[in-house]
Amino acid sequence: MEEELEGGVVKKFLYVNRRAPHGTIYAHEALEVVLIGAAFDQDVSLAFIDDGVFQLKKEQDTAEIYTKNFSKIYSALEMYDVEKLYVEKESLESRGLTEDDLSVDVKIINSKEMKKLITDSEVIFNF
Amino acid sequence: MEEELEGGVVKKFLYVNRRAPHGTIYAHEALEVVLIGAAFDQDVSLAFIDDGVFQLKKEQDTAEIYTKNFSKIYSALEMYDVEKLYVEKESLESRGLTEDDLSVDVKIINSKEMKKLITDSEVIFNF
Amino acid sequence: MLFGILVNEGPYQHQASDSAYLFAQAAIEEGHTIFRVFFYHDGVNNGTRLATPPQDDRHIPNRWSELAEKHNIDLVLCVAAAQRRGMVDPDEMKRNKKDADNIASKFRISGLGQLIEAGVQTDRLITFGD
Amino acid sequence: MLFGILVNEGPYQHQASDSAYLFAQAAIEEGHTIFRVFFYHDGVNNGTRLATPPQDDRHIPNRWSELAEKHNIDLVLCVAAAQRRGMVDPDEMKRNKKDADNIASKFRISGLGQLIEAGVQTDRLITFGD
Amino acid sequence: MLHTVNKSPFEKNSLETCLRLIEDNSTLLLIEDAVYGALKNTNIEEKILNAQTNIKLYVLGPDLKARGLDKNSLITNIEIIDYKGFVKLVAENEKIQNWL
Amino acid sequence: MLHTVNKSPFEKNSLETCLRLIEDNSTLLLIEDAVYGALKNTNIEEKILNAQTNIKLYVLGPDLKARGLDKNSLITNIEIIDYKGFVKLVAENEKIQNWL
Repeated sequence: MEEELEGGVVKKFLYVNRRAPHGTIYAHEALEVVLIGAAFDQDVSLAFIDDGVFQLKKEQDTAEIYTKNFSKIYSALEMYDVEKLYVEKESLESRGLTEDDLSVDVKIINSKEMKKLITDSEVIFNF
Repeated sequence: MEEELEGGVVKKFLYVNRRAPHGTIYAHEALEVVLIGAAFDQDVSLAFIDDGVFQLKKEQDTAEIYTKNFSKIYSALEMYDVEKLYVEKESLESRGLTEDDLSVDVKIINSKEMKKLITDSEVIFNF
Repeated sequence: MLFGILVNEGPYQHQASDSAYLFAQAAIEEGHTIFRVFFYHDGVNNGTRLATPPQDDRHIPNRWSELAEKHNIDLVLCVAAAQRRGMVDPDEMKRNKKDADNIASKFRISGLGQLIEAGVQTDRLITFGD
Repeated sequence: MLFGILVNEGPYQHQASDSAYLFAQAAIEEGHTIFRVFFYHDGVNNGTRLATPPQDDRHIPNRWSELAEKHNIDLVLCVAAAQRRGMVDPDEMKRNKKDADNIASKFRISGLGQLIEAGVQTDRLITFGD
Repeated sequence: MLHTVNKSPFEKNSLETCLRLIEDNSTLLLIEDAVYGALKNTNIEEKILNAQTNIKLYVLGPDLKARGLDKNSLITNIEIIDYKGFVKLVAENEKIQNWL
Repeated sequence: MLHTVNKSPFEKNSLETCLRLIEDNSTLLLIEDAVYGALKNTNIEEKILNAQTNIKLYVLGPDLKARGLDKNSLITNIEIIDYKGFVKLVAENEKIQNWL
């Protein structure tokens, strides 16, 4: 415990995104956490599960509902050194989506691999 | 339309309750609407569908979570002349409940009858 | 036609208030009248004048105030729901001995009877929530 | 052990804040330390001092204030979430030119870095939400 | 009668319950996250196709567009309308049921 | 690893997703409306029974009691704990995943 209270500790952070964008603010405000968190030099991964995969859908255009189109931020994550984006294959497929529908480069993994990603993480944020 | 603006109009009100109690406040605050609404001399029915059937479960005791035990109010509804309580059979059965589990007298109806109840209503409140 | 609108969620967290606003605006443009917008549950939080959303985002409470001002719409926060959640007008402030109020322009606090009345007196009552 | 708690929903509407409070209380009784309770999303609404729940009901914001007072717990409202939702402390009031503040005792407003820090510095971070 | 659903059918049971309790010849409008229910090739597509034999389906265009979807993403015979179309549906139908 | 779920499995997909993504030998605690998932004779009972072969199941007693349920309402081999038991599970398990 002593060690964890020091400044230089690096933990494996996992952000689990399970909600569709726009219907609620969770996806948008989760992204704000990821951006701030990027400054803390932790080992960061993002997981997109269930309706969370819809966050990455290409060509979102919120002009007609007058909300912020935060979907553009996903493609900017790389600049913040947030590069490990994982999408669960089963979630994607049951929603009729393919990799081509996504706006950013991600690694598509199956449930078994997602299970391991979760287990190997140290601090998990759920939004 | 003219007629509807007058004082004496009686409409068929239906309160549709689809949420479990305690996890959210919807069931509780819906009941507050029913109680206030009872003073307006409308034709009132309550429908319990999906997790809404859990609202009527006997022997709820919120002492250990320190919230209000509003479940007692359901059995007092009769005093407010709110007497038409309908529970969907399919919702009850898929949740492992029977009529004996319920705290108040209700009419248990099947989906087909519930469909008709909804269709025959004029103003529907959803909580 | 006379419409009543029920909003059951607060601003920003859920799309409910956005959808209700865009519906109200379109209804007015189509020549209908909004009898009342009733804010229940967390919906009462739409009536705050203390919000400062980012400059490039919509200002949900102000947008309601402006629509109400322009089209004379009755915006009602449920008093019981408002008390639980800390939405206060000058009267409630005095009554509950608070040191501040936070209600925005054109909103008023009143009882659930106003919702029932909207159900009785309008041609259509539509609900937006979670 | 050092615990961090994240609360993502406001008072009363969801059980999240109740569960988080009872968990925090039990953790303290078991000899653990609450490093911080971070309120995000609608969770910031837990920090209002303007709520007046019915007398026979629990007072969620006051209960947090009292627990924090007694056990020296850091209660942090996310500034960005608070701005969207109208939660204001005296500093924010000045900065955003508001005419009132509404924050309860022992709560403070700060940035999301405080949440990340809780993730890094605690032994366990637990989330309560919808 | 007009029914609206606003929840993703992959996350919540609102659409399923609506389809169980909606009368034939009713109108169903999908708004907010419920527009995902109109997507083709999903694991609920068949439920929608079955429903279409008895009810008329609409989706709210602005919500569809916000989510990066368009006509090509959808099951056939679903009509895309804007907020004015939404208002018209409410005016045309004497009663409304909102499945939240 | 400790997993918690707080949603009714009849309303939302949180429990289902948790069961899909939980490792064998993990601990699962049902709180808030998720306690309904521990009921016997439901249409999801079999999923729970299957899960029990690989994971250890707990429910939060205060939430159970609030909903009018007790040990007799539940599937067997589910342990009922109080908030102190909840804290102990969090302390005992190095990692936590909260399915909301």
